[in-house]
Amino acid sequence: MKTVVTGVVGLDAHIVGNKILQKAMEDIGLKVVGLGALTPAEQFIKVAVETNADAIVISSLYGHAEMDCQGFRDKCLEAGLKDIRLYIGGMLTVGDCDFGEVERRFKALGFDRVYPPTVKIQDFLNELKADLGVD
Amino acid sequence: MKTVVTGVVGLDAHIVGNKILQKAMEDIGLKVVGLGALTPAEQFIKVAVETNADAIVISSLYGHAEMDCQGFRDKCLEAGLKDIRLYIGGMLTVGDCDFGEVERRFKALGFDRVYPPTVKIQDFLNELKADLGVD
Amino acid sequence: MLAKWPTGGEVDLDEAVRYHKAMPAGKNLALLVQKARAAGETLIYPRGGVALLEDQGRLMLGLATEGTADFVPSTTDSYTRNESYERAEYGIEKTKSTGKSALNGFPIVNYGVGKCRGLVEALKVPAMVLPGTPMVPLIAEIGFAAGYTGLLGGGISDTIRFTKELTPAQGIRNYQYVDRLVAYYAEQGVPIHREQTGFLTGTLIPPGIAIAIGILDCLLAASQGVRHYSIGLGQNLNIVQDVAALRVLPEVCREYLHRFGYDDFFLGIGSHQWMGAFPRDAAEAMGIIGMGAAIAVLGNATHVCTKTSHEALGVPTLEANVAGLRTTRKVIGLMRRYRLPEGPEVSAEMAVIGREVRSVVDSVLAMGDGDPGKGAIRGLEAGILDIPWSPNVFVANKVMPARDYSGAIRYYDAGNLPLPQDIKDYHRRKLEERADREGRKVDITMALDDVSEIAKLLTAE
Amino acid sequence: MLAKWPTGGEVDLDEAVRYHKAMPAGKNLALLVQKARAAGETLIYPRGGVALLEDQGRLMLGLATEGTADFVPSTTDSYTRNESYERAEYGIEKTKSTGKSALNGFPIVNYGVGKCRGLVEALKVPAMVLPGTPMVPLIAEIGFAAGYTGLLGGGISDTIRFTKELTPAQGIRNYQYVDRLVAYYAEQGVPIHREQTGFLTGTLIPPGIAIAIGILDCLLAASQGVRHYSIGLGQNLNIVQDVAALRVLPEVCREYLHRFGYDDFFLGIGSHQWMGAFPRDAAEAMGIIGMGAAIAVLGNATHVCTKTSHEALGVPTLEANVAGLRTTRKVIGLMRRYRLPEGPEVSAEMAVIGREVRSVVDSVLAMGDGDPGKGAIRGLEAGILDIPWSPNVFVANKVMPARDYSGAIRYYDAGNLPLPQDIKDYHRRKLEERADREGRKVDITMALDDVSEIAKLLTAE
Ligand code: B12
Ligand code: B12
Repeated sequence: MKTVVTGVVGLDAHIVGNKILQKAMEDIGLKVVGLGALTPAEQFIKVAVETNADAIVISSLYGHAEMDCQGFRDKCLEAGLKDIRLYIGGMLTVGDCDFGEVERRFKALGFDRVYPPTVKIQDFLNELKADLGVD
Repeated sequence: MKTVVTGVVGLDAHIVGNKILQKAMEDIGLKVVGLGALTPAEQFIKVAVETNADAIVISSLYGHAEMDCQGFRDKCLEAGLKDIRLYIGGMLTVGDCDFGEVERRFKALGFDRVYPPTVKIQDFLNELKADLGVD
Repeated sequence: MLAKWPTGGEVDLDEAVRYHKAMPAGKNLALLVQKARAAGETLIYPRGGVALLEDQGRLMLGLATEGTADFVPSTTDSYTRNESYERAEYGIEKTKSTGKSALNGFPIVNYGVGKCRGLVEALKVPAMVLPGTPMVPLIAEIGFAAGYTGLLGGGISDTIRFTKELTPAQGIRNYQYVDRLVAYYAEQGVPIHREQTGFLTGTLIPPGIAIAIGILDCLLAASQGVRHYSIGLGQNLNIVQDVAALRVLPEVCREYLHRFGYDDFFLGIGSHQWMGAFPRDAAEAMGIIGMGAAIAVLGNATHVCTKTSHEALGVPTLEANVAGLRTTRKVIGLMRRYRLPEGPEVSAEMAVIGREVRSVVDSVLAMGDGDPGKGAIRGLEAGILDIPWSPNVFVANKVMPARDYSGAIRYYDAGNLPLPQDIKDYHRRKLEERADREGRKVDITMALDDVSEIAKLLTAE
Repeated sequence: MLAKWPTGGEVDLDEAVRYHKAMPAGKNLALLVQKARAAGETLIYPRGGVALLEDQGRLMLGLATEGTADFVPSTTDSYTRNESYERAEYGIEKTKSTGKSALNGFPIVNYGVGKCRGLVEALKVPAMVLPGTPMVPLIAEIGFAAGYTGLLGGGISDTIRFTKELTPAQGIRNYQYVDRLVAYYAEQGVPIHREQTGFLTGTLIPPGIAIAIGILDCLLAASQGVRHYSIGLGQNLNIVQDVAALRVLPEVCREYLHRFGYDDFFLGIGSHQWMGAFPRDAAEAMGIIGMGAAIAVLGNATHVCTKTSHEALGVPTLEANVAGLRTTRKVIGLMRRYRLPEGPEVSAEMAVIGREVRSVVDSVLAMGDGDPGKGAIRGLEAGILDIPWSPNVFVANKVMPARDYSGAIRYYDAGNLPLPQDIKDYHRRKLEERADREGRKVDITMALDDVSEIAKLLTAE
């Protein structure tokens, strides 16, 4: 059984979408560790190490994601998370931005996949399953 | 007492604004001959000749003014109206257009002054009075 | 009639009936409207017409898909409305050469049956002709033959709101032609939706007048065999009065239909978003549109005709029209079929409007020896039937409305309308109450200011 | 408190009082709100905050002039809300270097009293602080000293809707600080408008819960000496229920104020346009906004907080914010102070909400031995005080709402709320009625689907 750590990063209180996402991931048989809202970036990494997680799935709605996730992949590597897959989605900037540009910036921070708020949950789940090798 | 012929040109039924204009012109002491809505361009000229008018004040709202007023100044001249002053105002094109462009086109048809629908009636009256030499 | 322009020759009535019968039932407007009324739904449709055929196709399709319109319009241009088909042709050419629409609507006659069928066939929803004129027979013949299943207009109403020198008698005759045509289609098994234009000149029309004329137009259509008809009232943007009007309308209309023996009759209620002058600011316009959607639902209208944020700027773009539709549909959805509860205010207003309507209609019928057509013609002559801001020389044009303090429309001048004295006094009192509160007098400036009140921007331009 | 960031040192309370006294009376929000309530007017204000001082100045001025807002906001950013002033400073720098706002609000603490006075002085209307956090004392000190005359927030409500690990006890203490400060200003002759955030997590909050928490926050403020207070409810976009809630609120709140001996108390009613997820389409969003304006007037709210067509896209531009305001004001104008008549539907809903509120508040007070603060803390622990979608670990988070067929909010799960059994049954029946009509079951998907229902586009994206 694959393990996923999820939550809302930084000082972001927007919990609704992430809770729905968490339920959807549980429904396809993943073990999901939900950290809730207002979760520091470091906390995701700490728990991922503890649970030997396969993926970290981050939500951010309030617009500060980029500042909150500075050097996220590097910190994962430092913590010894070599193969962990990183996902982030939601409203990742303050104000509306061209999504291509947003994706580029978060990939530069080390995320494997970046999603706009309009993504269909099913599409995300399909990609997640494929990436983790579950069906 | 100066005489003004006014009405709505062409096949245009929008009478409200022109009626209000008519009343405003009467209130400043002009003799106003009101032809109402749906008045052919030729009719303005005919009545202006008959009443020895000093000005023709045309409204058009429905967007067809340019087609309705083809050669208006020429027709005035043909009818012997040499010094008549010509005014037109309202929504002179179909859809919203740059007013500078609209003004240019109607001046080319021989109108002395061209007004957008947002004109303050008082501003028009002031210019009309100045043009006709009344106070 | 069909000889007025070459495309008239394309009309073959029997073939047209067969054509309609082969159309999917979902594209018949009469059936759609009946279903909606039964289900308590509120349908939406916009106005819309442009000079070129391809553009009109894109417009109609876009209004249906992006705009989510339940049915889509073809509003004719002002030349077509006045049978100036040569000038319409010139407008088409001019549009082609300049690339900018030179016509304020769609010249349906110039394109004719064949080309217009293409427009209707491209749709999944019904299409309706909005002629906006009493010179309507050729437009109707072509429109119906092309697969349109609805037509907006009335013999009395369109003559007095659109024309200058046409006699009401002629206007009525023209619509009798259309209504007989509709009855013929219906007899052949093709129901067609007729809607009447009770919004008239769109400028502060007192509901009593609008409904009275609506009922007379309705009786005229019924006498030609029409059995499916809607009356369309303009919104004055006063919840109590607008809702009261939408409620009185079917009550009183049914009374007269019954009196004339038309009991098996489908009556729909159209509500037209504010038809008077709009503010130029898009956000303010959207407020009027949203409010209009709510009023239609509160008053249980069958369908609502939408406006756009471009209203004060000129013929709207497709995008603006789509936005007006989507705002309207969103609000209708949020209203979830909620109707205004009938409190004392609505009841009182309904009583006033009902008595006005009956006074006018009864007087008109009496004048016409029981015949609504004759009565309307004589009534207009006598001014007992009258509307504000008519361009028509056969209309007395003495009635002048103004708003009271609550925003309801009152008679500043009731002209020769045969209203009961206590009702005239009531209107007067309401205007005086407003004058008191505003520290002004009841005079003509009040009535004239009100024409532009809704259009006045929140901030100076 | 003032030592948490250097700008705290700028606050000099006596000087601040003198500063307020020298301000024009028209810029005092408490006075403005009282006048509006007395006159039956509905005031409007938006949210709004950006990273840079000059931009914030432009924003506030534009909202007041172009937007016609009656008063203007300074919404803080999420770092300021969490006392991360260094990160806010970094956000300011980042904004300066990239030219794109890196903060989701205005870092009021980082700018401090002097600079913020410049913002307030440039206005002709009052300004209000929207801290959006229970870590509020420093924000309040600086805001009031800078000339702001209003502050939005509550000790219970902001702790449970915004924070994760803060105890309700600490959140309440923080707001007691603010409320004492407000009382101090008032004693010195400077009235300050306090508004509470009853809209909570903005996501289908049942009105009974919102009002109960509003009343508890209000009693807490009153006990600190506050005598001018508004409770702000979120709209759920159901006319009957929203209006019923806006009407029950002052009735029941006054009962409790009276019981505690606070009879000389100004109580305002705030109405917040839909706080949940918005559709991305601007036209649909405008429909929600227009409807929200109407609801506020129908329910006699004192002021309404507006949303924008950018809600689903990100922090709105000035233009979008202006549009939301203008649509709202236009509709308020068109409503002409019309209140929904009190039919049986509204009365029934009021009775239900009223009983819910009294059950919850009475149980909480009983648990706190009569003390609303103690009661709230113990009540949250026991789950007899609970809200949906709270991020806070001290909240039971068992309550889960869903809509009934009419769109009213019902309890899918009432958790441990101490509601009378017949009321729980009533809610359940209403959900089952919906399930029947929709041919589905009452299950968690119903509740979860409803979270996004209003945001769902009319046409697939
Ligand atoms: C009311 C109205 C109607 C009423 C008219 C009633 C009547 N008897 O007058 C009805 C419902 C019948 C109607 C019909 C139509 N209308 Co119409 N109508 C309007 C509306 C909503 C308000 C016009 C009005 O009365 N304004 C109030 C008065 C006080 O203002 P005004 O007319 O602008 O006049 C002022 C100024 O323009 C200026 N002014 C006017 N003339 C002059 C002249 C001079 C010299 C000066 C200085 C100033 C000046 O001063 C006036 C007083 O302040 C406008 C849109 C709007 N503005 O919101 C559309 C509008 C004018 N109509 C339009 C159209 C296309 C039509 C129709 C073809 C079809 C339709 N839309 O369904 C038919 C046309 C019928 C025909 N044959 O003409 C279009 C015109 C399109 C364009 N120009 O691009 C408009 C703009 C709507 C739109 N956006 O599509 N309409
Ligand atoms: C509800 C709401 C709130 C509630 C939150 C309640 C709660 N406990 O969650 C309250 C009222 C408390 C709130 C507060 C604030 N909010 Co807020 N809020 C919203 C709102 C209206 C809806 C969010 C929501 O619940 N949507 C419903 C859920 C189901 O959708 P979702 O969150 O988008 O999640 C879905 C997708 O994004 C996606 N997704 C999310 N994460 C991930 C991750 C992955 C990997 C994938 C694949 C997909 C994915 O899937 C989810 C499920 O479908 C949005 C605007 C909007 N969208 O309409 C603003 C919004 C998010 N808020 C905003 C802001 C700024 C704030 C505040 C700072 C202040 C304010 N506006 O007053 C505070 C912040 C508090 C804090 N410290 O974080 C901004 C963010 C600005 C930006 N990014 O540019 C928004 C966009 C509003 C706006 N236009 O200004 N808010």
